[in-house]
Amino acid sequence: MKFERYGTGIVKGMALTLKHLFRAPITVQYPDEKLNISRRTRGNELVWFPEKCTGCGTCTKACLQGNIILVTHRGEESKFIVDKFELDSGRCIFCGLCVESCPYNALAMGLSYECAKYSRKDLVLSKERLAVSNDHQPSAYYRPQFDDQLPDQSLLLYDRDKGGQKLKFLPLSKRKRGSGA
Amino acid sequence: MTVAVNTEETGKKIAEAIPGSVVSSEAGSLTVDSKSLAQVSEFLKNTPGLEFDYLTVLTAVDYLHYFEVVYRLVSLKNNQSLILKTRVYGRENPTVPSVTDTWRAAYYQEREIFDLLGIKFEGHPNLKRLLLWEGFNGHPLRRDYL
Amino acid sequence: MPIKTEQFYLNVGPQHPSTHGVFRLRLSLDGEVVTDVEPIIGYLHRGIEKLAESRTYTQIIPLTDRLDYLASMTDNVAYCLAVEKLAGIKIPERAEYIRVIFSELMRISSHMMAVGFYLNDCGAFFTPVLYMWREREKIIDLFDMVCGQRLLYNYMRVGGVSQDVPDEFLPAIKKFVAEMPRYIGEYNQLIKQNEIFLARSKGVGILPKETAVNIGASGPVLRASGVKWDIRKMDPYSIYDRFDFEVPTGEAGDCYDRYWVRIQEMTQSLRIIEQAINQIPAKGPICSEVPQFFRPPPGETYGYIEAPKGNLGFYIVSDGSIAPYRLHIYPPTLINITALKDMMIGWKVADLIIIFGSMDVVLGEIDR
Amino acid sequence: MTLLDQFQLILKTAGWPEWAVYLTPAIVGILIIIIFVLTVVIVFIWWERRLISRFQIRLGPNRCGPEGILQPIATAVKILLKEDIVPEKADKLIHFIAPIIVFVPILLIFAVVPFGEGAILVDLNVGIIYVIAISSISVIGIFMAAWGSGNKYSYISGMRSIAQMVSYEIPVVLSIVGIALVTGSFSMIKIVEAQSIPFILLQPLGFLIFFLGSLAEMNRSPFDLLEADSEIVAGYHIEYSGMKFAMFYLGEYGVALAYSGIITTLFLSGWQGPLLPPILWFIIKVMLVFSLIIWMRATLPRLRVDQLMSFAWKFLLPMAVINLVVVAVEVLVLPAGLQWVMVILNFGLAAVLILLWSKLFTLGGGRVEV
Repeated sequence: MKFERYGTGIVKGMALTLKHLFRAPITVQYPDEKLNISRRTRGNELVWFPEKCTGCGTCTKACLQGNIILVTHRGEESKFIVDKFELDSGRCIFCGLCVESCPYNALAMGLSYECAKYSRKDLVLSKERLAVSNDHQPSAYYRPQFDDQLPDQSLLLYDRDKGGQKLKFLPLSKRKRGSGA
Repeated sequence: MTVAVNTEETGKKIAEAIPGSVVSSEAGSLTVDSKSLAQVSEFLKNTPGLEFDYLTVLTAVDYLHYFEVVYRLVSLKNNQSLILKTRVYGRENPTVPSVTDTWRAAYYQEREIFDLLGIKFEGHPNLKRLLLWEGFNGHPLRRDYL
Repeated sequence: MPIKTEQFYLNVGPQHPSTHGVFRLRLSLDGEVVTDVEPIIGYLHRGIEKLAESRTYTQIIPLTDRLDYLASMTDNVAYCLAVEKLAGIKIPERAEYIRVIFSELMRISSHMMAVGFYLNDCGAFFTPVLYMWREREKIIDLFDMVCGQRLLYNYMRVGGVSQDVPDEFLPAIKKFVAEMPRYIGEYNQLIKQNEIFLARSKGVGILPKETAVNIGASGPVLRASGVKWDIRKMDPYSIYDRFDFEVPTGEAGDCYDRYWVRIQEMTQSLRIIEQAINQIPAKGPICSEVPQFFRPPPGETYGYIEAPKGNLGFYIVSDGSIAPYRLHIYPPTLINITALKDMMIGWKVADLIIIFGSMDVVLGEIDR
Repeated sequence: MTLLDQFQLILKTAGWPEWAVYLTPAIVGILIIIIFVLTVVIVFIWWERRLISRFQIRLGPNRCGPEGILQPIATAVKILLKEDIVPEKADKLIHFIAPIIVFVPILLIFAVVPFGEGAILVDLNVGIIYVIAISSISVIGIFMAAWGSGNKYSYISGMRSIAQMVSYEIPVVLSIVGIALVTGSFSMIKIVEAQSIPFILLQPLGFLIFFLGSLAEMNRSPFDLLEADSEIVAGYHIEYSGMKFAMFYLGEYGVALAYSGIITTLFLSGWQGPLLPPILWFIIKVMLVFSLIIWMRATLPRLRVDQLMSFAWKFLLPMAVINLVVVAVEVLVLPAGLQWVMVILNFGLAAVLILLWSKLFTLGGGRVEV
């Protein structure tokens, strides 16, 4: 191995790092600034629409973890009435196969991605927790009907373009410096 | 395009060179007797026109009354492939000759099969469990393992 | 009086910053010179092959995500191709193109990780990794846009892909393809001619051509040794015969060649993506009708693709039920590390790390 | 006359007893230096983390205090609160002493670093030789840490440290001799005062050798083989935690500060500079040198141990010897007023030598032979 370039390679590399010193940092400071996630995100907390669910159990068969517990009984006109619809989000792998398999659009993936809980019991989601609420919205994964309501994904690709799609940040809740959360 | 070689012709060639080695040569795969596997592999690697110098997948399937060890050979020179099979009977101590001398690609794959299916490869330089730990009881990929 | 010496054993791993996962190398050292190497694996064994025997064909797709977790998309493609081959399913034109685009994006992303961490192993303190992650994030954004997750995509389905790409996807990827060559140029400027890097990686860890073929190496490791063998070219699966691209090869088979082959492959992948964007049919079905619990005919098949790390194959035996009778995964990196002993003996500890780094090993795939 | 001498004089005239006249200024001076060094080290830690993250297009620590300036203090508190773990197989005494032996000599170096005009603890007439002698002691500390930990990674690190430190000492000393020839003194104050033209211009080759050598002495990239994160994890301080680790951590930045200060003193004309007060000039120059070191760390990969050794013995040492001879001849032949001629001559010489040696320098294919 001979040194034949007289150190020009090192100088080139150092010039590049120097150039990067004056570029904008790519860091997004997460709890303060939040990027918009994909509209199709397979997020935490499945959304379940009780009025659409017929209790057919396709989703339980589709789940490769065997994670969805569905208990029904026959009601009037021999329709299924769901007594229990439960899943343990600690065991869920967010593959989305249950949403894909549901023939009645009664299931959708959630939109949230902050899944930490203080105890394992909280991870088990019951019927009430799975229903739609203000902070529990469905994502457009396999459910294109929700697509329009959701904000555009912020793509890093369009970061510093002029006139293009800018980075969009979700509205900051009270920004506190140094609080970390 | 990697062409699968005509197994019947190849089977005939092998049968001529090593009598009694070919069990069947139906379309798609070539089944040889496990006892002559070492010779067959040498033959397949070194015969002009075949020259299977590149072993890709080596696996085994448990069909309950026998194990089938599958080799997929590729010739980089002639761009052709061959699926070679051999059967081994018995569940207690199934043994197949190792092909690591011919293709070192078999080194880890044979160890893995030994680990997960319990087929012994005679002549393997270092036949130890690969993925599971020493002293693990049983061979998980057998169909009767619960 | 003879000096009494004894063998110096060193365990590199299972927890070590440069083993790229839970991998263990048991070294015998003479000073700093490696005299013997014994790789010990299995720390990440999850029994995916056994799990697959009790899952339906669709349910196995999320499992394949967990093989090579830096290139989940190609794992999905390989598995789906194998099942389609087994069941004789034709997939729609548009789905084929989407698959090609995503495979190549995945290849770029995986090579970025490989090259970035290889340079990190050489001692460049995280700068190349972060520069490459900047672009990798953009690729992952595209994946996220289409399939809703950033690491374990679960996007391909038997018979096509799970969902059509959204409208903003094609403009975004066009922009990506347009700006990417500049960044590859930057990576080259950063380190390619750096004297220290050259001194560290040229001539180190040579894998001769004959050994590479004999141990069944594949992917960039095989090509760096000078064997022009790329399944996309030699045995085109899917629609790869429609694209014009080159297969970069190395000469010496050393660490530098493996690095350089990967960088060149990134450029070639961009070429393929560009052609695919131009040829992709505007509208059309993206998945052929396959029932959720479908039963392929009894038989067996071996489907294989050129994954970023090499020849990835799935050997599937079907007995006509909804679950495969046997699923075997042929992991390229497990085969590639057969050569570790040949490449490492006689080199120093520092070389050992970069030789291992240049192999681009992902333990999820080795241990399955 | 240094500031301390003046202080002594004041006390003497105030009629203090003789022992107090000598002791009080010394204690005050030592305290000031230790406080100054620790403060600057904390700033250095923050500066390195912020700057290297900007080289890597990140933000770096920015949560504690304005722009994250308090982050090193938070880190220090965290480190101090950690459990002090001593491995069972460690040589306990050596394991305990080693951090002290590493840290104390680094503080001792600052005794002869002139921070401003007269702002020096003691103006030794062998100042620079003292620096070389004292800084070599930390090698023993590092080796003790490596041995005492009883960890195989740290053994390797210890072996590397001995080889590296001993090899790089020689070119460093030889390049210093070149300066001593020009100034005619080893005293740090005299060296600074002699620099009407900074010695970086007068002796570019000497600067290069000294800079690279001191990079190796303070284990910074690309010579950070002792700590080689990706190879031997953290090298000699792999088994240290808590306060003992903090000593190594402070020592690492302390030695960086010390060598930046010495480079400033020897080659960048020390505290001298127009307009601004001397101490500010000194700090600015030290920061510049340290930023250059950070910049190199952000870009360069690491050398291998045999390449490191051949770089010292085959590249730096011959160049240092030639540099020394040339400077000696120049000092003899050229009259004192003609320093600008020397600048031109030496730049030409440096360029020719580097080109020539680049052609000749080989690393032997990277195989085992060193």
